[in-house]
Amino acid sequence: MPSGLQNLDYAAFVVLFCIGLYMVLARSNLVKKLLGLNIMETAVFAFIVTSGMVDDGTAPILGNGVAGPFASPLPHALILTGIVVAVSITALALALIVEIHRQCGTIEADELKGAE
Amino acid sequence: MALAIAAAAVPMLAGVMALPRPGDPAAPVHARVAAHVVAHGAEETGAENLVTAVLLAYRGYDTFGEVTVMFAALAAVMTVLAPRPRERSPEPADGVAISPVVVFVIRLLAPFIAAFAVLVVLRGNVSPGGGFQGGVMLGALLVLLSVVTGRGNERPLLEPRLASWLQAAGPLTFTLVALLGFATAGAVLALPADPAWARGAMLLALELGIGVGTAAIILGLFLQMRGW
Amino acid sequence: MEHWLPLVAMAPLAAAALAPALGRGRPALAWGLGVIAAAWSLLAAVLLTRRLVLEGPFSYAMGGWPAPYGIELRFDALSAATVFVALIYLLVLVYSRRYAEAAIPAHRRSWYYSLLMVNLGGLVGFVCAGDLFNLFVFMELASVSSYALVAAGGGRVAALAALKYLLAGAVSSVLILFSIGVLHALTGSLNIADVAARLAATGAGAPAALALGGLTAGFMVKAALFPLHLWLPDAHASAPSPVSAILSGLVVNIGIIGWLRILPIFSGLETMALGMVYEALAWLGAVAIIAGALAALFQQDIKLMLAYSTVSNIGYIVLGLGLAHPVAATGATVHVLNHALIKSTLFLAAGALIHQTGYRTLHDLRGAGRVMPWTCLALSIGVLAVVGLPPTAGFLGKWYIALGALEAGRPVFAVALLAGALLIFFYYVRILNAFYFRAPAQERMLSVREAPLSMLLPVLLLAALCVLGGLFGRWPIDLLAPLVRQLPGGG
Amino acid sequence: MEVADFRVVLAPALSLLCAVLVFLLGRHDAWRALFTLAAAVTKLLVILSLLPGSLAGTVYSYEVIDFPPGIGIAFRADALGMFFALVSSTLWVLTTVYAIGYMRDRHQRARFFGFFALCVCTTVGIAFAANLLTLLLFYELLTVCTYPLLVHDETPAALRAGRKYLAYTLSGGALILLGTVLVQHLAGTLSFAFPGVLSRQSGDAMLLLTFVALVAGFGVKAAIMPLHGWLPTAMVAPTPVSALLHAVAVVKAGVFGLLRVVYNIFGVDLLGELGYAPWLAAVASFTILAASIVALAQVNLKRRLAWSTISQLSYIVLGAALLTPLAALAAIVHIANQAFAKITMFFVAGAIERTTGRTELRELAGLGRVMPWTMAAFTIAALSFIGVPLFAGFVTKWYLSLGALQAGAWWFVVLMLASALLNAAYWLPVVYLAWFRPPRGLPAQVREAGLLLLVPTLVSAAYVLLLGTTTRTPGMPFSLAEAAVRFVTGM
Repeated sequence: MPSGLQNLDYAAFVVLFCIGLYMVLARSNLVKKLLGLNIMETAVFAFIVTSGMVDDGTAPILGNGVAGPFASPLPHALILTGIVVAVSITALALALIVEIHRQCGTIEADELKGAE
Repeated sequence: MALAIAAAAVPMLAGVMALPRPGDPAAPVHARVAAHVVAHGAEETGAENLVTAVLLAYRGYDTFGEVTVMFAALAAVMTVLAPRPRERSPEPADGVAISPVVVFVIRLLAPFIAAFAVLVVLRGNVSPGGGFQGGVMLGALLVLLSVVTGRGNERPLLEPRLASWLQAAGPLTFTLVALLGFATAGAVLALPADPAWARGAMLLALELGIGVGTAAIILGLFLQMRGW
Repeated sequence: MEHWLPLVAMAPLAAAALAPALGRGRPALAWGLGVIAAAWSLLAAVLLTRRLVLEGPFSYAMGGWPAPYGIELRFDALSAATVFVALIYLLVLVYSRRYAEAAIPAHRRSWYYSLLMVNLGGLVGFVCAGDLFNLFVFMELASVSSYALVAAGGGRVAALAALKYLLAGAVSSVLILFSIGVLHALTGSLNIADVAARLAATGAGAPAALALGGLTAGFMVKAALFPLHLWLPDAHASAPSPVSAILSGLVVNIGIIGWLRILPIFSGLETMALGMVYEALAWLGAVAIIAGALAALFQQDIKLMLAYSTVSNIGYIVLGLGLAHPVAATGATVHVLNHALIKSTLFLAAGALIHQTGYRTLHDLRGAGRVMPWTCLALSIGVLAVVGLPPTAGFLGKWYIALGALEAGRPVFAVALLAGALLIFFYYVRILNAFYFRAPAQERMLSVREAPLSMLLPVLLLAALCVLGGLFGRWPIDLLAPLVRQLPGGG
Repeated sequence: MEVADFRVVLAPALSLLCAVLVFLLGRHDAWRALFTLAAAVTKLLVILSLLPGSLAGTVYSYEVIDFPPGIGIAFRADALGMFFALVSSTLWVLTTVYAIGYMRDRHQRARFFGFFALCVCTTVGIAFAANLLTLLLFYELLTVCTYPLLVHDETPAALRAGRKYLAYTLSGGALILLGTVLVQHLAGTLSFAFPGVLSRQSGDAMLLLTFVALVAGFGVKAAIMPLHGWLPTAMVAPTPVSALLHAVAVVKAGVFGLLRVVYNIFGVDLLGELGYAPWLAAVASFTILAASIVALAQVNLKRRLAWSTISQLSYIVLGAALLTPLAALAAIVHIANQAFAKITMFFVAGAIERTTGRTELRELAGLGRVMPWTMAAFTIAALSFIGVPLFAGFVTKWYLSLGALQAGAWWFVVLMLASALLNAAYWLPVVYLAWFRPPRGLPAQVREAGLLLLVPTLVSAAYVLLLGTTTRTPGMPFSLAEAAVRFVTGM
């Protein structure tokens, strides 16, 4: 099994993921919850892209004269789709927050809890 | 709360640590699919940019789903927020008045931004970029223009009727290309091998479809917020 | 023939894109497009299932690219659920025509139908996906449209419930994506069969266990298993009734079907991790049954009651799966299908009641039995089915899970299951009592007419299906037998 | 030998058809009365046509649907089933005539008669059930059908009684489901077989759990002492319902279920080995004595009838628990004796209530002079309960004592005497009051009960006499009971 230390960047993504999770769960302002969600998504995207990296590899674009090990194109394609999905969810969440603000006048989850 | 999340983090850390080292060429990530795509991607799909090859050819179905997700986001926002046609606010939103300097600079730069965006969309096959990236740029530009020229208020940049067709451009082009691929190459979303130009043309059509679709959706989202 | 497979999912999505454009001024056109798309999916699903029955599971390489490189769609016993999905969708769409006219403002209606079709496409695509990332994309399609559909009816509670649902769903999606990333890093490919083979070969330990944990947690949030179900009651109760029927009947099953789909990947994993997951699921399922039933006892709003009963029924399914015994697994898989039928009957009937009378609490709905006899008849049949009286569809699931619990040597689960069934009946007796044996509390109830035909026919048809699904339970069971065999512990 | 015969299904199907017709066309009384009567008579004829065959030992069976694969809903009319079906269908004819008279000016008659017919359809279904699952199916349906009858008056008291009734019977139903699952698990099959399906090697703990679950489940409806709470409060229902519930359908279904469990699931010799039977006998004897004592203290006529039913039912349970052929004969015969005697008394109670509006025992003074025929029937039934020779009750006590002696338990004979005395203690004062005391405060114009009420009362009283005297003549219910015993215990 590879020694513990060299997957440091994976560890960083996990920490980022947990920070995002904490924001979603602990913060009461709905927009901050959404920010936490985006942080979690970015952490996962970064993790997947890094898993496709290869030592001193170049971008997987075949031009004339470009050689050397290519980074794996698959994670990059996955992340493009992932980003679009994340954008869509954020757009919908913001729309809902606007709707909640218009209906309840506040976007603090604690106050809203009573209003239900 | 923090304790609970820390407790959740520990197994994640343990699992992630045991993963093969990122970057070492012997890792399984590069062995299977990636190796095949790198080796045969170009001649099988006709696109030098392998990421686009994966996106539009090998995993074209995912991208179809993804374009529909974006359309669904627009539909979702419309279902939640679309105001009634009658009460659309004709008077301009209470934004800050835009200084003529900004207006002049934007109008000056607009064509160049547009050109670059179109370039990114069309060159998606051979160089970094593609439908989504170009589409977003185009959308952003259109939004900027709507704000700057004040066209957003009395008459939207895009008539609603035309807008709804353009917004559906993404999924529709994909369906057409899929059926075309089915007719010519015998499998849904397949790229015909025989006429070399046909494959390039279909990829291009997909890129354009996605680009226009994305731009229209972003403009639609903005206009909708302003009440169109 | 198998070329129909990708078209089953693409057709509704294309129709969804067309709906707003065509239905600009006339939402009826968008509705028509929706019905055509649903009918097309149903027809294709029936043909595909017939082929499945005749020639066994088959798969389809999208774009002609061979399996590990391109995306492979897999149509096996699990994806036979498309028939149920398409059928229920067709009926819900027919039902929602009159309902939407009252509940959804005119200018948003064509978008509402477009979202419904996106949801249908997402569900069908999800069920037939044979590729991990494709599974994720179609799950997102179905989820995004569900979040918005909850808020489609407008109103303060709906918007808040939709946001809570969105946050819970998004967190679970991110977790699932993370696990898919881990599996990709481990094996290099995304095709489920391929990943399973390579994982068995390399036999990785900790990362595979992490991926299993992440996927299970993610899917169980989607399925609203007990501790993670807090978003479900408000979302399903405040959504418009046709949407609640789809949410409770179909979208909730994403978690279960997804989990069943990824299970073979981890069959190679050493039994300790897998055994622990099963044990946890069995216990959570048992607790969910009791908690869901208890929570429903104290509800006044009829749709909240039905939502909590969904939590309880998901508990049954998860308990059945958690027992890792072929008989219990048969019960669980059959209950997935039957529960979809039963829950959509109940929600549509309740929706018709609310649509006609405007009241939602049991106290106000008293005497509905006399005024709307046919709707209440369908609701009563649904009630008997959800309780699991023998001739109805609900009985099959409970019978096999209880039997499986005993055969697996865990009588305590059988007792928990039956206690749950008893609790469920008590709060349904309150419904029947209110409808038939109480004088109307609101005088307006006397002037209420029966639901319109376009809402009544789907409800009655679904009620009939609940009973027929029970009586002719043999076909779904034989259909699901191959799936159950390859589940771990499969006899 | 086994003969496949459609008539076995025709009998329950007939009353189902009648119920549907009544629900649909029940508006005008004439039609409705015609349907119910026609169905009742034809059903009796169908069952009578089966009688000669079953006397000769042939068993008619018919597999309806292979519902949960491998078990299926199937009917099998063996001698025991035939006996119970015969008793319940004859009584249904009488009760229908009586109900038409009794319910003339009551509200919601269509609903009443619809569920009335459904009840008997399920009772005959229970009688002809071929396996424990079909028995459970009709058992649960019986609960669902009797509930609307019980709460027919829709008064708060009726609803409370209904809720209590459901609470008891549904927990019973859940226990039976648990028992059924256990039997399927232990024995692999559910169909009733002689001598019994279970065998010793499946471990005593599981067997005990199965026995307790099944006996407690059926015991609820058989009103064994700790589980009898619902019966006295269910007196609030209209008299024909009490007559049907407490003499024919519900309680007999419970006792019949117990007989099936003792004879066809466990089997006489296995129970002998396991040693559970004495416990059941003890509970039954306790119920006989305690219920009779409580009956003494009752003031209302119908409540005294209820307690007397509880005590009488335990005769049958005691007969089954003694495990000897003669005791079995007594148990089976007592089903008929108790049914006819009890229904006569209920008819009398209803007639008195309709004509004089009195329900308290004190107010019955002097009714003998005013309503001679009704009170004559009452006296015959009372004498039968006390066990005076030439009346039906005596036959049961006689064979029960012989059975007890055969089992070597002499103290049961003492019990028989004690219960006879107790019966005398609470019936004779009423008879004395009715005949030998002057009527107090009776309105002048009170005449004999209407013909529609009187005729069924007299016919059932005649039956009580008939059963008491003609034990030897062939073709009479007694010989069928003997055939049943031969079949059940292989005498």
